[in-house]
Amino acid sequence: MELLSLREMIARHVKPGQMLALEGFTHLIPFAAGHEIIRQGIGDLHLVRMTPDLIYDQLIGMGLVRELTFSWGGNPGVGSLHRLRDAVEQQWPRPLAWHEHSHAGMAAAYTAGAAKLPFGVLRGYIGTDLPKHNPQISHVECPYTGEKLATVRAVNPDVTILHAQQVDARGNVLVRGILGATREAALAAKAVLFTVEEQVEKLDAPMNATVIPHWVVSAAAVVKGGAWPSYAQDYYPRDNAFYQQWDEIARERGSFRAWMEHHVLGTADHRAFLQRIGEGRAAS
Amino acid sequence: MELLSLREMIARHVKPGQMLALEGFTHLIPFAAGHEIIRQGIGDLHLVRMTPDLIYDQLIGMGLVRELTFSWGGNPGVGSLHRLRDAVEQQWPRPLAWHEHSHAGMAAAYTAGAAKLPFGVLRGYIGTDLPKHNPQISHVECPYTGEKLATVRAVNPDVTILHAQQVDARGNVLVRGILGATREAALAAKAVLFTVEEQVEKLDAPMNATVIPHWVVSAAAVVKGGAWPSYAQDYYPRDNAFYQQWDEIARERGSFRAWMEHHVLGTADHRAFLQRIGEGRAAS
Amino acid sequence: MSYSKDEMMTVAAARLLTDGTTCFVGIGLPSAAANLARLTHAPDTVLIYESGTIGTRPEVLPLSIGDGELAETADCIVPLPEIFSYWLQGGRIDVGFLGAAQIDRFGNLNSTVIGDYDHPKTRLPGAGGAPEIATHARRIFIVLRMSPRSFVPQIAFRSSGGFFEGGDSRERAGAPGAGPEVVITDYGILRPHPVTRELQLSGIYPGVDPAAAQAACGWPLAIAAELEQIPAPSQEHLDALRALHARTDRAHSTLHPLPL
Amino acid sequence: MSYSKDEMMTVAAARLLTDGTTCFVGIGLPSAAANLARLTHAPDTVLIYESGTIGTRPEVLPLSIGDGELAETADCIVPLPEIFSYWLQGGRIDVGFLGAAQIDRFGNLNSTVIGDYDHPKTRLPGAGGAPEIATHARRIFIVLRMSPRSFVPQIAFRSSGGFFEGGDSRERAGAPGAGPEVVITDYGILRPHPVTRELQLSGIYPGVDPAAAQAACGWPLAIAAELEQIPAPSQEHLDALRALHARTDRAHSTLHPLPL
Repeated sequence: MELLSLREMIARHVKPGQMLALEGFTHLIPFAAGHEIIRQGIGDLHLVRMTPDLIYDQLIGMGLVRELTFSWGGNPGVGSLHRLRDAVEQQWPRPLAWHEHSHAGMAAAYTAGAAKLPFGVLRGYIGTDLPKHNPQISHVECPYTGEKLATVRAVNPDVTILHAQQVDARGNVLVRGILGATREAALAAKAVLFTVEEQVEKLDAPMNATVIPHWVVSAAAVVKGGAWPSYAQDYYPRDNAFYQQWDEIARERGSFRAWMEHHVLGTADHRAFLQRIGEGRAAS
Repeated sequence: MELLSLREMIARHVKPGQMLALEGFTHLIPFAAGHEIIRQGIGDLHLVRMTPDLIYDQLIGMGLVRELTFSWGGNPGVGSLHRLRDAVEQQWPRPLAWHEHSHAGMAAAYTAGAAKLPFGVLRGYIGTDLPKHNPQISHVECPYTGEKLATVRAVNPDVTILHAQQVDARGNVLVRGILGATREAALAAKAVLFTVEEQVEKLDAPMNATVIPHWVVSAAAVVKGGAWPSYAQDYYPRDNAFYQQWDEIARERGSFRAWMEHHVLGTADHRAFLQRIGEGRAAS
Repeated sequence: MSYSKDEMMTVAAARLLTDGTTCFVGIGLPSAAANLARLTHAPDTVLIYESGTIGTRPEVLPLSIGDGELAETADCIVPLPEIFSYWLQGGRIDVGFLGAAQIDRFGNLNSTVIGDYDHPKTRLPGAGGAPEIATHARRIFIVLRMSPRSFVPQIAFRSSGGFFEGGDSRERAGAPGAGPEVVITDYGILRPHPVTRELQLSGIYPGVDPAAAQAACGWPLAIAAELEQIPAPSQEHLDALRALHARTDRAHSTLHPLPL
Repeated sequence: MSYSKDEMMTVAAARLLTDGTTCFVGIGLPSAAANLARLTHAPDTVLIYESGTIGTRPEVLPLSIGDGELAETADCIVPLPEIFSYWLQGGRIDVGFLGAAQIDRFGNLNSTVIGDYDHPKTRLPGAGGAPEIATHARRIFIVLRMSPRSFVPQIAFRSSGGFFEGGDSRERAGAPGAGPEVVITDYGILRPHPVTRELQLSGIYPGVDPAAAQAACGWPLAIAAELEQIPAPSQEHLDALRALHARTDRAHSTLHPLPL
């Protein structure tokens, strides 16, 4: 593990054309890292996430995404991801290839990836149209019972990027609260990057806490508030109001571009981004 | 979940001929529950455990076991399980059928059982003789890569019995420390029984602690010291000295029977058992 | 006592949950109904959200399926892959509560696309947890407002299976759960015919004309031999639901300080 | 300075571990060697025990693979199935440290039976974690005292694979790891011939006659072209090992109060 600035971590480890997973199920979504990818304009990406959420809406809308593997592509509790829809429906700003799973299928694909098995097994996709459209879904016969079960091809990202609460002096990372498929996405990847709320001498980790040991972490960067508008348990809550505002911001291409230019491309780092959000809120 | 005395819990839920798993990897082995099965003479059992340990040596030596599914049958750090050996080598006190796995295979069998899949997949048993002797091991071909992988048939015990630290007023159970395959064994089973160190109003459980929710627990019994001579993290340490003594006790049929009659059959419950152990120690 | 169509629908859904039920909940109306049941007549309802929170007791409705409130009030939190393997596929869910964009007469759901899959007119969020919830939960409750655009003769895409092509086609496909038991709409309740498995209007809300329900359905909606008159929401349920929504609106419109 | 054969063997094994190595450790000599390395020249050795403890730093050697000491000093604890799937099969282990009852000339191990499997003369504990450690760890170190009964021409049962039938038969079988790199004995060190993969005596301890090693081996043991003269244990290693064993003996013979 090496501790870097976010800019350097992204520049050194994320390359055009890679398969990237920025995971975190509603919780601990690595927004700051996604924004830094946008600032550096790293494109032609194959993005993987169970729930693309706002951060992938932004990456897609900025034209950095070639392919998307996912299982639910909405704005949670609000509605559509308008930039994702525009890419799928109108190929704007570029065509998007997509590979669609159910949550159970995606979870099995990450789990197989973490275990370095070429496929995962589930009793899934029964009576659905998804297997017709996704060749990563197939079937296998149980050698004991003869039952036909669904399989999914393993997902092994080039780089998985996660956000977490703490990193300690040796580089161990603590993740607390809702985990989603973060551990599986981390262990399935060739390289694992973390943004964290803070560096501490010793993790605030009781026995059986979820800790990613330092020797599986490629690099980490301290980015306070790095999951905002998603949240970090015990640090700050989910900004549900922003998720609702995003519906309006992203609905039109023009308002989306203007917002991105002002808030992301127009700021040097995540602190400046948050300050700009704050300015907007103070003005309204 | 209903809270019962250990005697009543075993009498009500454990029946002759069942497939039972008393799990706990070195840690939290439910010795008191095993002794109660011996006191009640519930036999013809198919026992499942990764590491049979002393408690299965005792059940086997008492003639209560018809079949054994396992992956490592020794006295950890000490040597052989003499009663297990006697059953396999000399069919004493009765013949024993056994189904042998590697740890990775047993873990996959429990995991498949918990997921209610008929089989688990692993890149395992390569170049070993185990598949020749265990028909529960087979192979399957990856539908994407063509790789041949090992499979194990799922294990789904009739009853899984575990020991844990705490149960709360609603029946939720806290497990802290080394988990082994306890959660998988619990979720694979048709019924789950717990012995616990104590009942508390509210579990001493930080966020992300390992808690088994009350509605998957069939019954629980408070048995202080119920894992001894195994251990309960934060309550009492493993009695390594007893594990070493067991080698001598179990080596001969006569000394084994005498010890069991005096300590287990000759005591009414686990407290009396521990007192008798204490008397023996005071006398020596 | 007046109440809205959504209130009637939410209370009708909540009333179907008996105490002690283990319930796999999606966001929106299902979450409102399940929490209403827990806060009123069924306090020991076990709520499971796909984010991995088991036994949650939120004070306000979550906006997302992974709000911190769910983690803080849960009996335990498990990794998401485990929710789907050990808990859902593991056969531990009594009731799966689903919504969708479209439903057909056999309770199959579409939440994926309107139009052609590869070149959709409208791309919807997708299936998420629904396909395997629909397969494995012992019983399926569906909550959906009725209109000819949502209750359609033919869904564009089958995101999750109900009774497939009807009759015993679901059982023959090997789905372990019993399939859709009830569809709660804003007109009344639909249940499958015991043999054909086609959804029929089996209960109607106070003051609603069954013909209006039929007009709101995109296929010729049959009416069950015995049409239940569903009672209006009780004051207790209405009060609890309104208080829940008020707390929720307050919480979601609170501007939290930025983590600067 | 005098030292026992076991001390020489343990120190020789420990010295092979370089700092920062991720090491999957079994109980007994492997555990002693890996902990000795960690307490001396390789403080950042990452020890993983199959009980699910990752990054443990025990003060005393565990008697069992799941002693509380391992949990208390670990960076994290994961469920046992995960150790074998995500960590071992996941390709995250540099060195797997194995013992056994018997070894053959290709580094295949038997820890299962002496005699016929179904009617064994001696039933041994069995394979445990070894089969998949032997498959997946990048490098395999084997520690075993040498005698004609343990180094045998033909093992009764192959519990875990080394180089199978020799040559490239291991690679052809699809085992990802490189196989046995070294066998540390109480006479010296054996390494596989680069082509035939037959184990050869490649290093010898001070004052040991290679002919004595050959006599202790159940097959005609070849001697490598260059036979390394392995240095005696350093005082630092000996002191650390003796202190570790003394602490361990004290800890394991302590009678703890019964949990009454």
